[in-house]
Amino acid sequence: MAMLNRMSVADQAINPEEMRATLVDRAAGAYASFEGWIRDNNDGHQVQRLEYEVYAPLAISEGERIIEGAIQKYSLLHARCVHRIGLLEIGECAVWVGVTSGHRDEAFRACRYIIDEVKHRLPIWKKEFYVNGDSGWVNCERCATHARGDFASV
Amino acid sequence: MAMLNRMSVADQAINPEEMRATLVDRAAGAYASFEGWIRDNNDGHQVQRLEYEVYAPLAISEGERIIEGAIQKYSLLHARCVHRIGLLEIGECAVWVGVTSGHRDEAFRACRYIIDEVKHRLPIWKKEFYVNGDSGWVNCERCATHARGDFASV
Amino acid sequence: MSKTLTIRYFAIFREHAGLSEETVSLEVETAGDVFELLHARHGAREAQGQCKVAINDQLADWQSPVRDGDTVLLFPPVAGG
Amino acid sequence: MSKTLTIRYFAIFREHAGLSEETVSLEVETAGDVFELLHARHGAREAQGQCKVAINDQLADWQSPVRDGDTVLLFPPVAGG
Repeated sequence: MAMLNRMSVADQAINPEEMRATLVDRAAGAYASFEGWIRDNNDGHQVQRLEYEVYAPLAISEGERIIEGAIQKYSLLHARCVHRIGLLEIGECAVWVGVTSGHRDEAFRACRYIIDEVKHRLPIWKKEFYVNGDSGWVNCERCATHARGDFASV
Repeated sequence: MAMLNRMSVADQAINPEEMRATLVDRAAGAYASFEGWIRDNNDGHQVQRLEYEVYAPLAISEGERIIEGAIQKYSLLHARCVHRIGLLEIGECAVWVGVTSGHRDEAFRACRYIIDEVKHRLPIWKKEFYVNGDSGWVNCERCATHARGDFASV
Repeated sequence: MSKTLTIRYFAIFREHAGLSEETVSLEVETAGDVFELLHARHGAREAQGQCKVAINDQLADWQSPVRDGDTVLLFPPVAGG
Repeated sequence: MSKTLTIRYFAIFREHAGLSEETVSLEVETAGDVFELLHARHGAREAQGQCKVAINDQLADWQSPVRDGDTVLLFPPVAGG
């Protein structure tokens, strides 16, 4: 198999099975994965679809940095993340994270770390389109407290 | 699709994609899963294969109790667990846990809770077969501290 | 008064006993007393505190009484996943 | 001395500006000065502390100096996943 980037962006449906297969390792005792799905409601609004805008060059380089950091910090065997771009319907997978490690504690903690960092640090924005015809860009609620620490210090 | 038990035991390969599909929900924004894989080493021994013995009636009833508890505790949409039985080779999936919820915090915490409880409370034993020809039943290292609290009180 | 019990052994207990099930007639009051049988007859060395017990497919504790005709399941330390 | 900069706007900033990129000649020292431009010219209201900036595809902070010919990327609050 060709070497994939550990962080990637995709304009087509994410295939979790294919991603999982890239993490296989004889020394792996634990596999943890997380997926963010498009849900039909947010903050009391009925959501019809979402549009993701990604600035890919920095999303990828910053994502690689997050994953490399997680591999070191949690002694992982492998880790990957892929984020969708474009228009997504209810139920679609917007982001996938998967990791393998010897034991489960590291796998859980690393998977959580990666998705949290990805959500705070990557240049990715989403616009919600509501059933009632309105739309709006979703602001990260926690950016006010995170922006200086996470991002400006890079 | 026929209603599956939320806790099940399987004598054939676990299919994560099939399990994942049972958790789909329009209100789900987060999907977390965990898999325990057979790794090629344990405590310094080179492992060749593992045999799982499960007392199914109690594994299933106690597993259902764990999952029902997790659904309540973490306000999950859905949760399932399946555990293998019999002889497994390196790389095979021994246990799969998956949950869906509105947001990721609950999904991660519930997935972790379920696998931890499953490992401590279910009547499941594993025998390791080593490359050097030896074999041995694996004792849960933490049972001494957990047995009274988790199990005897049920 | 002696009770007729079916005892089922799992994993390493089965290997200690050399059998997976036996029906015995015993003077016992509790599940803990039955556990002692395993030690006396079959040489098991696992500490009771690390083991678990079920009576008629219900998890129980070592103080639980056993009655004539019960099936007692003796579980060595678990190691799922 | 005035500098020639390419400014790129993303997501809601692009909608404020009505364009995704413009080349401007400005008397500015830092990335923070460029951010002020966005407010002054295009009516953006997002707080600087919630936004991020990159210069020539490298993440930067608001105190980072900009030089003639730089491309400055202005990022509104992120919301990945």
